[in-house]
Amino acid sequence: MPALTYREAIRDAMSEAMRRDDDVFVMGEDIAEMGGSMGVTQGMLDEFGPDRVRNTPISEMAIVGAGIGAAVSGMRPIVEVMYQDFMTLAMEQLVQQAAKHRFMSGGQIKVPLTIRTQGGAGWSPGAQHAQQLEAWFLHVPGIKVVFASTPADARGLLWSSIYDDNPVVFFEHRTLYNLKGDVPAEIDGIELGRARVHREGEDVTIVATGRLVHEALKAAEEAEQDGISVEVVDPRTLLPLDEETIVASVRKTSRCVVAHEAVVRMGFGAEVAAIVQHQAFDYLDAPVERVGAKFAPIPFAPVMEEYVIPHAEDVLAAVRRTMGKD
Amino acid sequence: MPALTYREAIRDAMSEAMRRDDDVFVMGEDIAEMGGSMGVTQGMLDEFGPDRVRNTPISEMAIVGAGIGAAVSGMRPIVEVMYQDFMTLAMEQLVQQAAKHRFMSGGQIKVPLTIRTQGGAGWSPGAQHAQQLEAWFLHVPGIKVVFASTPADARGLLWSSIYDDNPVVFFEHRTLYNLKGDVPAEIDGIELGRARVHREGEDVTIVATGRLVHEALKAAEEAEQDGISVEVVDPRTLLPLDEETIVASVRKTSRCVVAHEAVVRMGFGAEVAAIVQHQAFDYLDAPVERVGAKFAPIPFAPVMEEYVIPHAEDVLAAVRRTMGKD
Amino acid sequence: MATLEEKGQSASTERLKEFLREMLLIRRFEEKVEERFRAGELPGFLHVAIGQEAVAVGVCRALEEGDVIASTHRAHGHTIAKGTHPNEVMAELYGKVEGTSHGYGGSMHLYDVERGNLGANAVVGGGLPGIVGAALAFKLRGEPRVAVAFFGDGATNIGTFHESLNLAQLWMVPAVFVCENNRYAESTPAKQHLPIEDMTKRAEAYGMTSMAVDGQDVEAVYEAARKALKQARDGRGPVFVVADCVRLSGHYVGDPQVYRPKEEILELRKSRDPIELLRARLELADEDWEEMDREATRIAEDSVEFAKKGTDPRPEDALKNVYA
Amino acid sequence: MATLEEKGQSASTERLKEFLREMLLIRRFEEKVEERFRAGELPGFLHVAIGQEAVAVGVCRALEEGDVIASTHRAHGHTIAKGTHPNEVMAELYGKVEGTSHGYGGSMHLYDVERGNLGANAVVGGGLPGIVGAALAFKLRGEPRVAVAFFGDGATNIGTFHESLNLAQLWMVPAVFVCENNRYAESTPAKQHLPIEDMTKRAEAYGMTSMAVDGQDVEAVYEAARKALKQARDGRGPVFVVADCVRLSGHYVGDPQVYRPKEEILELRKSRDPIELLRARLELADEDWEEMDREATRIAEDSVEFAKKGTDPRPEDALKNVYA
Ligand SMILES: Cc1ncc(C[n+]2csc(CCOP(=O)(O)OP(=O)(O)O)c2C)c(N)n1
Ligand SMILES: Cc1ncc(C[n+]2csc(CCOP(=O)(O)OP(=O)(O)O)c2C)c(N)n1
Ligand SMILES: [Mg+2]
Ligand SMILES: [Mg+2]
Repeated sequence: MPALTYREAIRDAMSEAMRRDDDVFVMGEDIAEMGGSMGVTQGMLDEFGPDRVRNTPISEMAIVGAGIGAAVSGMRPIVEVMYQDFMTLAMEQLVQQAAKHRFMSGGQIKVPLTIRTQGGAGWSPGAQHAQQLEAWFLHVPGIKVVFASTPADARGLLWSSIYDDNPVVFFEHRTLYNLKGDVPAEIDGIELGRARVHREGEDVTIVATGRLVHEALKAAEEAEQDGISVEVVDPRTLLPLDEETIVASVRKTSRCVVAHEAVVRMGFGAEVAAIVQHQAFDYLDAPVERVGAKFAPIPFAPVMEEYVIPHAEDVLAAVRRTMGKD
Repeated sequence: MPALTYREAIRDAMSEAMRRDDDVFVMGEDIAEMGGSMGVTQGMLDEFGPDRVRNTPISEMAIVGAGIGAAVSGMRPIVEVMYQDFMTLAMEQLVQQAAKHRFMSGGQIKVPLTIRTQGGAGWSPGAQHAQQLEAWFLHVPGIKVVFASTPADARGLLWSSIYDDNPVVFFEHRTLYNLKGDVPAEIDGIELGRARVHREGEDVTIVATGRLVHEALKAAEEAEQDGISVEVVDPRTLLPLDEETIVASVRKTSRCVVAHEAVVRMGFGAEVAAIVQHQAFDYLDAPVERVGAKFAPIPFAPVMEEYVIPHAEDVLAAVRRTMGKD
Repeated sequence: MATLEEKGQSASTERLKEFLREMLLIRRFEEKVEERFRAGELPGFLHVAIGQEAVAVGVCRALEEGDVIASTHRAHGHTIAKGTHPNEVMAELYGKVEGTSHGYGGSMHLYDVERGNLGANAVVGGGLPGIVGAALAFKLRGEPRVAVAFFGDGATNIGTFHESLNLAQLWMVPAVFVCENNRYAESTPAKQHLPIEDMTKRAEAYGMTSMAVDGQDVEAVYEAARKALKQARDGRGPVFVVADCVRLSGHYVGDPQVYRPKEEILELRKSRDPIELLRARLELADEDWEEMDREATRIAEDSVEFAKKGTDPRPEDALKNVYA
Repeated sequence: MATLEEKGQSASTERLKEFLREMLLIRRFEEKVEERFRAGELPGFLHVAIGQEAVAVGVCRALEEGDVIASTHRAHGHTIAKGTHPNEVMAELYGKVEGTSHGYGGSMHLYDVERGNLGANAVVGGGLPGIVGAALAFKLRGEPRVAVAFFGDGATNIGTFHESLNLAQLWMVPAVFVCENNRYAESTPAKQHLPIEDMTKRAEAYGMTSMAVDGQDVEAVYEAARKALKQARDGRGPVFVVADCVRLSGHYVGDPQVYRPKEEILELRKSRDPIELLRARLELADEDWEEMDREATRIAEDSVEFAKKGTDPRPEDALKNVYA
């Protein structure tokens, strides 16, 4: 098994798809010569040339929309939106167009478009470059939402996203790009809508996404010292959601913590809590606990930023609360 | 008590604020001569003139942003966004600017801006003119969110929104404009963050917003025929949320249904369910049930539209489920 | 599609008659729409393009096989001109399975992908970026196809317009942007939403070729569209076409137009109706005209009959077509 | 603020020396920023405006009391030129309570409302609509104030730019739009993001007055800004000012600029450094220059010392200032 960083894994999926398939191309701000603001597309201009690795003007709406038009016309574009905060500029095209074209046309059209974007706090980028907005897109029928937390998942899920016939918003977490991990020798898709159980346990289920998967795994290890056995589930695809795996896990453990970096209020955790309390009502020994950012924009000063975003210790505290140990 | 329609109540709040206070003005597409696409601002141009009742170009981003700049500079603008679907065009200004200015400036700035918008299905406007997006804004610290369901609430809450020093997104429901109801003789604010208990009951609490308040009230009456006593709570302000009233109600009734027109997945109901299962865990006799639009864009054909959006019977069915009667 | 055309030569009388026939069909169709809406038969809300038929017909007739369009909230004319049968359009307005979008779309979301209609759009400006993307796909694949966006003067104020034209010119994609300049955005007259008079200036910000044309003169529109399409197709860059035209009806069906002087409408109806203008110019014999009119009326009436006999979708079909 | 100025007369030598002093201060300040960032002391990411000091100083010196600005991700120069003490700016970069935004903002969110800085903005184009709104407030209240937006060439491609200029011109609000045209958007050279050469064309789409000015010549900038401000203040409409300038550093601090020929940078440093140009023009005696330089360096160093001695916010302060 070769080891790749999360960054390389993403690049690998794109490059391999572009080698195999002329219809795949990438566009975005500063993705060509510079290789993207996170270095994800580095080297791709040299391999594929400027027709297929396209620097764009600062026009988030138009580049997402051009991706839609190209997708509708038979291509499989990958559009990079530099920070997910800038998705706020492209919501109309994504929500009113990409998500609805197929439906409004009564099935005449498909939109095989992948939007890659990234974000996440923990390095003081400030309030306009750090929020996590994945929850919004779960409220939009017609879109799929992926959030990968490991190199292997990133590669496999991106592959599936590119070849999916629907618009997929693919979230990457800024702090994971240098994370190294094994990937299968042969690139292959990972079915969208299948969770990964990172670790099995008996007492508490943590459902975590993105960076928080790693914080959850740390918390799980610490909990083990206390004799609490924790299962960690990463849904990986937030829409469609593998409710079955999550609910089965909670039915087994009877406790649930859901953890993400996004603001708790109206975050993905709300949906998970709502599903779990519904599907596992008779199994729950404690309320579902939610872990996420406190209710504020992301502050600049590191001490405040640290305070706002969640860490392993917050996950651990939530786990302990579900065990009645706080 | 005079009776006003929901439309008149909203107009009354704006007009009265404009009479009392030069800093208040309204702008939006087609709000002047035409009086707004829903007729809400009818007659206001005549009373206040074109400086204070401003027709704008079709530039949702800029008009929301101009509202922000004017608010920061001491005005209290009211911006009408014709359909909430077009909020997708203004998300950057709302989420990156309005919601964060005060925070990013360390408290130097305030943004007393009101964004009025409306929407809602039930009359075949089609997929791009009918969705309910209030849930998105609850995920955005720095914004307040109001959704009024009666003339009295609309007037009082809009008054408070105009005079609130924060950006408020004020949702109106398309199908309620002709609803008539009593309002207090004297205009007065209704505190943002206070729920209204529309009807008291013992067995089930329905938390409902917008049009669904009225559907919930219908469902409650029908439930009564079956001997089920239903309490109906309208939070009215979704952010900040009157958790206390909701939780107290559920602790009393031990059952909860949450109902809105927006898509269930990741809708406001998810947040309510997550809160209720947490704060009333030991009181709940049944899982919180969610009622909302089925997972699809709003279809055009009336039979399909009818099927997708929720009605009193869906609320009633949910009530019965919580009672173990389905 | 313009298969008969001889390049570089202006439209023959025969062709102009065809144009007239088609414009008249659109007119009679939309009059039916107004009538049926008033009768309470049509759900939702509707926008007719009465007065603007020459733009739809002039542009669409200049298209070649494989070219695509994106339309707007005012979509019936474009859709019929692009080749969708009136029956299918009317059935869509009635929300029937036989409709061009099978009842999922409605008046503002007419799609007919097989005939190159990538969709009408109820978001002002919403269709433009997609047209740039379609044109990019054609360019990347080396296909001699052009993508055309229709939109109004009001749409030139939205950011999407700016970003789309900029991108199209920057990448020199084969796109044509057709602005139907009826000098109203809903109730708002141009002087309240546009700081300029000469709309071709909008293209200067991108260095894009622009053309102004009398949108009430179908032949002029056709000629301009042909030129624009040729430039785009030849790889010489996109073109912005401003067609000055008039909206002879309200913004939406039922619009009392309180914001517009009655005389303005009457005057425009008298002097600027593109169908009357062409009819006069062709010096059509009354009986030819009447036959043409009868035919158009019949097709429009048939479409209503067809639509009414159509099948309602099943309620649960609403959950189909959310994903591919 | 330009209180000394005599209307209609070009900047005196004395004033030019002041400009030089201020430009040099910004330069030394930003060099410190680069140094302290490389030393690992500054969190987040930073953009310096080295090479563009003449625009910040030329424009801000032409402002009058009560005028306001909105800045960009590249905000230190504008902020200092608008009157915020370097100590407060540096303290903000260190995330301290003494910072101009009390540690909530950081480099890309410098606000100083008291001094008319309505905020730097990390969203390209994000500050423009707010400036239109501020100008509208001034106009509605009849105040003789002007609102000024700074932004880059890259920002002219975003829809927000288009909508803002359109609205400003339509409503004739007292706004001035200053485009710092350094011909790069991050790594992307103008030819890859702009389909036009002459940026003043961007204003033609709105019929807005535009001016081009050499952004490396502080006097020229100052004069253009004065003219623009006067037009806006007098109610004769907003102005678009294109200042051609050069970015002598990377896009962000630490940018290896792989996308840019080394010679280009070296050449620009030699020939287009606005500080060197002004110094030469003023024929400053070496000792005068050195004194000026020592003073600027000292202020920059002091700011670091001030910042380092600053107070860290308390973690839980993060939950303040979310609402008023
Ligand atoms: C983004 C957006 N804002 C507002 C509307 C509401 N609306 C529908 S049509 C229209 C006017 C459009 O004017 P124009 O582009 O000139 O087209 P016309 O109606 O004249 O054909 C408006 C404001 C919309 N559909 N989309
Ligand atoms: C809407 C948006 N898209 C992308 C970015 C990332 N970004 C930051 S600065 C920049 C380049 C801006 O170029 P320009 O406007 O010319 O300003 P300059 O950096 O040259 O001063 C980009 C792409 C952003 N901050 N905001
Ligand atoms: Mg128009
Ligand atoms: Mg630049």
